Amino acid sequence: MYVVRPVELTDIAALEALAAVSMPGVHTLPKTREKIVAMVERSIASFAAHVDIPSEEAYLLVLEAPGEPGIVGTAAIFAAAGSNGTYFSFRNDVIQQVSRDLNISHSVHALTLCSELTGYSQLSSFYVGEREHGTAEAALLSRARLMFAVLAPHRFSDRFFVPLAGVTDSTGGSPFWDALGRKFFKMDFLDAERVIGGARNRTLIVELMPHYPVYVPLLPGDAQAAMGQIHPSGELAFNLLTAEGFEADDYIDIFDGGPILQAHKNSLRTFSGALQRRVALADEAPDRGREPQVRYAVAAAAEHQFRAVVTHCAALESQVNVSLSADVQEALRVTEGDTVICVRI
Amino acid sequence: MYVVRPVELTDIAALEALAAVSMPGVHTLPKTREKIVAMVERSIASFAAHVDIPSEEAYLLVLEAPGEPGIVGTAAIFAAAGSNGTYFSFRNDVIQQVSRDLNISHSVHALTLCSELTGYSQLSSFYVGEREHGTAEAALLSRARLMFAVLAPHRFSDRFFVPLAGVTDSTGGSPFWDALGRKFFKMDFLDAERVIGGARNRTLIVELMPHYPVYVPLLPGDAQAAMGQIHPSGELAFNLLTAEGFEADDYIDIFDGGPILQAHKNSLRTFSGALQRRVALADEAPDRGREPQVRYAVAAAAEHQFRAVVTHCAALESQVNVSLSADVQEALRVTEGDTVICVRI
Amino acid sequence: MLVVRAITANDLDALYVMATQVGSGMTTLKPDMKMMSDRLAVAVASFAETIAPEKRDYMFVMEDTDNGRIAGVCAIKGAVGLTEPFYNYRIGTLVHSSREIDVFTRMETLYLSNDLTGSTELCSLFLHPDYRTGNNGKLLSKCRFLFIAQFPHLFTEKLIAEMRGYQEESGRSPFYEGLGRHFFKMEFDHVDALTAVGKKSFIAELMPRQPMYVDYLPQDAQDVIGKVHTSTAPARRLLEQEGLYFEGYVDIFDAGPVLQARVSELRAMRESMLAEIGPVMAGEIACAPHADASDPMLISNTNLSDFRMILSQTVPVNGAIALPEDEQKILHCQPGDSVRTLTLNPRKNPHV
Amino acid sequence: MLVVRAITANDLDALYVMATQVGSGMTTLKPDMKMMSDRLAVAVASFAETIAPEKRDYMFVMEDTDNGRIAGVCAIKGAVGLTEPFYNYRIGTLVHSSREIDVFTRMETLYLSNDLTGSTELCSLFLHPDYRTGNNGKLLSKCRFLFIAQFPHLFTEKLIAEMRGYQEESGRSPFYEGLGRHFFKMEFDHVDALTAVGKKSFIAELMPRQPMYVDYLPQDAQDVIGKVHTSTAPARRLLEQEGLYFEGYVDIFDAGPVLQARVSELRAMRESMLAEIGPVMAGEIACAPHADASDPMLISNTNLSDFRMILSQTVPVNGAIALPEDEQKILHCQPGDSVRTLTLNPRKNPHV
Repeated sequence: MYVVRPVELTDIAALEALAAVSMPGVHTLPKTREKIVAMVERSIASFAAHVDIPSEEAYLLVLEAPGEPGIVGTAAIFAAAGSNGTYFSFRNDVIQQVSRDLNISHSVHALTLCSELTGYSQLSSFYVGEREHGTAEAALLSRARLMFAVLAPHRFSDRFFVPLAGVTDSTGGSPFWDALGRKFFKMDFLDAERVIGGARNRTLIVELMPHYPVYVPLLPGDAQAAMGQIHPSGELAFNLLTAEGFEADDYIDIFDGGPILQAHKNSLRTFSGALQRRVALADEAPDRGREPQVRYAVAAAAEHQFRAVVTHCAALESQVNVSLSADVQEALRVTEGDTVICVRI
Repeated sequence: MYVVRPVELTDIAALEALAAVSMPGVHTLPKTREKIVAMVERSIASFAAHVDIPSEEAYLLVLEAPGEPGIVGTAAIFAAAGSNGTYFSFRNDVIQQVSRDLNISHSVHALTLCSELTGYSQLSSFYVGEREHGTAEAALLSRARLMFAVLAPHRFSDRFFVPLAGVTDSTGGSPFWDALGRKFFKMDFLDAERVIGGARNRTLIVELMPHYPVYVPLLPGDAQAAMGQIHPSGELAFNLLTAEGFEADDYIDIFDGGPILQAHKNSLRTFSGALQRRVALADEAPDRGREPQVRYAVAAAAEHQFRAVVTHCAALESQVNVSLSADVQEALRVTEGDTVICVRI
Repeated sequence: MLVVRAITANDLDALYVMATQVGSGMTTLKPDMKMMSDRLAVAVASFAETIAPEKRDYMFVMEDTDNGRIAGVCAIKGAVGLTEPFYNYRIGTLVHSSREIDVFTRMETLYLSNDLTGSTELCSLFLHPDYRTGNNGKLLSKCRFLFIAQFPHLFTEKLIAEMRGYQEESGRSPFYEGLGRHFFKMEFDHVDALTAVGKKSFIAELMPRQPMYVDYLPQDAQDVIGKVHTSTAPARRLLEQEGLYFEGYVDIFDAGPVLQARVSELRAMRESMLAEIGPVMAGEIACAPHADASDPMLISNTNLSDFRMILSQTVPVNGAIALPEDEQKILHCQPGDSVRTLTLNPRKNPHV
Repeated sequence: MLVVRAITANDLDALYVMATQVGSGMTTLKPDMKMMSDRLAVAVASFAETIAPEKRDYMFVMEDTDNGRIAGVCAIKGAVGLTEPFYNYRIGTLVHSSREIDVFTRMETLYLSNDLTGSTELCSLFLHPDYRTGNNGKLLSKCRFLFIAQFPHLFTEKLIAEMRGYQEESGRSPFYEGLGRHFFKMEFDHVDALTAVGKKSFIAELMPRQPMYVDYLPQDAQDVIGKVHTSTAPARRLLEQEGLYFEGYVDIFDAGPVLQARVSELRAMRESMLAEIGPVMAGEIACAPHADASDPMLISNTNLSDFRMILSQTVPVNGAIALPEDEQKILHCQPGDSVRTLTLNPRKNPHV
């Protein structure tokens, strides 16, 4: 059975192996052993921490495949974006232009450098192996972050966002960058990302990026076309997140114009649909008759021992218990009478 | 039984009587017979219209008290704000100010003239008599507009907003106006409202109001204090709307700084909680035993014959029918087998 | 002989005939009898000083005294932008610099502004094609500086002149196509016509308000910022000789430059001199400046309501000028009267 | 006698001693031996022309030849803002007008700008209190204009001078309290000290970027925009005599004015003249301008690396100047050499 769980020190080698795989668009997964170790240690400390106000915590979850060593996926969530600074993005403003005298009415888009996403919780570093693409387990991995937030709301903001990598050409160039950031940074896209370390909270951003809105009609066609477009590698994440309730269109990345999905937790299906249930032992009989089976993501409701799996059971809306098989219970490290949270997946 | 229904030509005299009552803060209800007639006719035409895209329709609902002639309340909804122009408001932006070198981090609010609410559906003209204040019927009147939108979503935007009158002093002056609008309009608050006819979509707004963000710390204390504050007459509406799911804080009125509540329909309880049920005849016996009674707003699900009342019945979540007494059915002009929509109130 | 003089009510018909020659590109001189007679009435009231200085519009005509023909026209508006907003783009500089990564970027920026509100404006210059020879163009353009030097109290400290912006031969304005069209969604000529008749609220409604980096514009739009229409280049040079400079303001539609000056710094203010009509003492002739004999003088009377100016070869010496009788007559002057004098062309800079 | 001359490496100690006298309010002349010797090295390289013109910093000292004391200092920076952004507020005008309801509102606006990037700057003027008499202050301030007139090719066309802004007697800056404090959240002196040492990234981080209407500020902050510190008023007047004007740029912290000029329009550029040291022909004395006997001349040599300047009562006549021998000596000149001359005070405007 696939299990999602917090990263552990023993995963470092497996993460290094993953990092060796080319992952275009996943800028936030560290590539060097030193940085991987730092990220794992930070995650372990974050899970262990007692949090009053979300701050610099970063939680990294991994996906284990059944009967396999190593890990097949990663997904992270940062408690508060831009911690120790400001998270910059472009807000996609719409300006209504109306002249009654001239009978003109149209709207103009303008991109405004803004810091509104600062303090939101940020999902990032989502990656699953090719074999798991499109499976319920990929959905579980993405969602598990939000299930953890349901369990431990004090560790997170009420609002969440997810930047997805934007489109680049075959040489790693970005048409959006060429039309905007390059004019101020005077360097290539990849060089700029390298200089800034993928961050969006640095002083040099406020020093270099434009402070006045950029009127979109003035951008070249290819840059306009790239606005809000995802890198092909991000399609899976995009689909999972929009199905979850995240909205695109309001913000884009300041460097490559990639979409930034965002939502209030009340709009997210994991939050609105999470049910707390008591664990009961499932009948081992494979066929339970007329009761139709529904697929659920189930997570142990233990803040300091988070684990999640996918399983099938009867619809839970009008139940007080959830019946979990012995192996599911073992995977979650729960027993009868413990509490779990369940979300249809 | 109190009934909410669309305004009719025969209500004109009653509306004139209402208009004679001082209603501070309800700028949008016309005061002269000529304008009242125009508003009633516009509403009747709007209910009768076949709408593809929400446009200039304005729907006026009235509240009838049981066994009384005349009306005791009004509530309107405009299909698309700023129709034939742009609806202007101030967006309340928050700018994160961070200097790592100097270890400074604080946020500054700035008000930006914006047209984002253009095309949203706008609730307005909410008024109920003193006797009905705080009753379920007042809530019904406010909510009936959204129930109509649930029934006829093509007539409305996916987003709604409600401007509420801001604070004024005993002479009708507005501290917010004095700090901002007065500098550009060079006239008193009441004169400006008179000149502009309470509208927020006029060319002269874009000609006169500031185009650059107003940094809130630069405003005098009394103007800052007035931002987002409601006129005491608006408290009832404010409480009903925030309970409904509307959010304040994002926008304020450009003239008096009063709050503009807004929400996506998915966040509104009327939309998320509306249940379509078939009408069944209720048992006349007053005591139905252990089944607890719940209060519902119920509206006839007929786009061209909208009526709504408050009634009690068993919780409807797991029912297919709703049992309505004969007089409720009569008030709604429905019979057994018709469809109604019901929202807990 | 040509005399430039204050316009009079009698000049209306001649002015109208001339306006029919002007063609497009000059929005302030259209053959419209109503507009023209309204403007003439203001001009007459201006010279008569019966309206406030900021409302005045001093129009001058160049008359051929040989045949009474009107050969040209030009004007000075007391103040612009006091009834309708007067818009320009101002070109500013913003520096984006990060010491941390050693990047220093200097960017030009366009700011929508009404900074020139209240300025005195030179405008409406037109010389009939038959008279486009010799010094006639200079005489017509520069007469205004002598007028200002004689009556500086009538004007604000800031003097401006809007120059027609660059257009391709086809009439296409690269700046408008690169910027304005995105917001106005109409042809350049249409926009131009609307502003000519004072309809400007559409600018407030449609023009983007936020400062804009020039670098966002297409290269051909960037290239013509502050560049004049080919036909306007000579007029620009004349104004620059008199002390007007391009200080970074351009037209919001075609990016044509606005030239500007402080009135007190005009060449005419510094170099023009009064001289009394009469004989020059023999002893002083030796000290006369070494004027180039071919460089004529602008000479005007000092009478506001009947202002008249000519070109003359006579040079003033230590406050006296031996002006020929026929020139005195054309200026409506006589011996003992003061005239104001200024070399037509700037003298070489003496400082080196 | 007092001579103003190019600074030399030997002046470091004297300069340091003087800097201890300066006190607060002048951020560019602090008694810091490291900063000062770095700056002196740049100045020496500037006069030696071993660094690029835009990096140069020409420092001048005023020396009392009677006792060898250094009595004052001043400087010209080749170009500002090319390594760290140079910020100002520019005051613009926006008109809000609605014909429909007949409202016309003219508002002043503050724009955060780096427009003056690259300008040549006059700065670091300090005169020792013992020497604050007679024409000494004028000599020290105006020596820079004669230097610019002699070597205009070394400078950009735009010349600026930042003036200390208004403060109350208590040291409170009404402009800073009304604006900057809301964003910087620290004392004025602290902000001032940070910028003095070139730490400017906090401005980009904390300063509001959007144009601001002056009317939003408290009245006492509005009132001091462009107003100089009481102690700076005389210095301002001297610069204005030479052709610098307040053109709407002010300091972002205290709203002190920036005076500016086109180099080509400076009085020194228009009126200064070269003259050859030698006897004046008797016949030409009659034609000499009617100079006021009490109005002295600024006279400098024409040698960049050993620039020296004095005040003299000798007047040049038609390109020759009969300079006394002791003055020649102080200027390191001899008969046949050229000197540059300029009246210390502007002549009355000749035009009326």
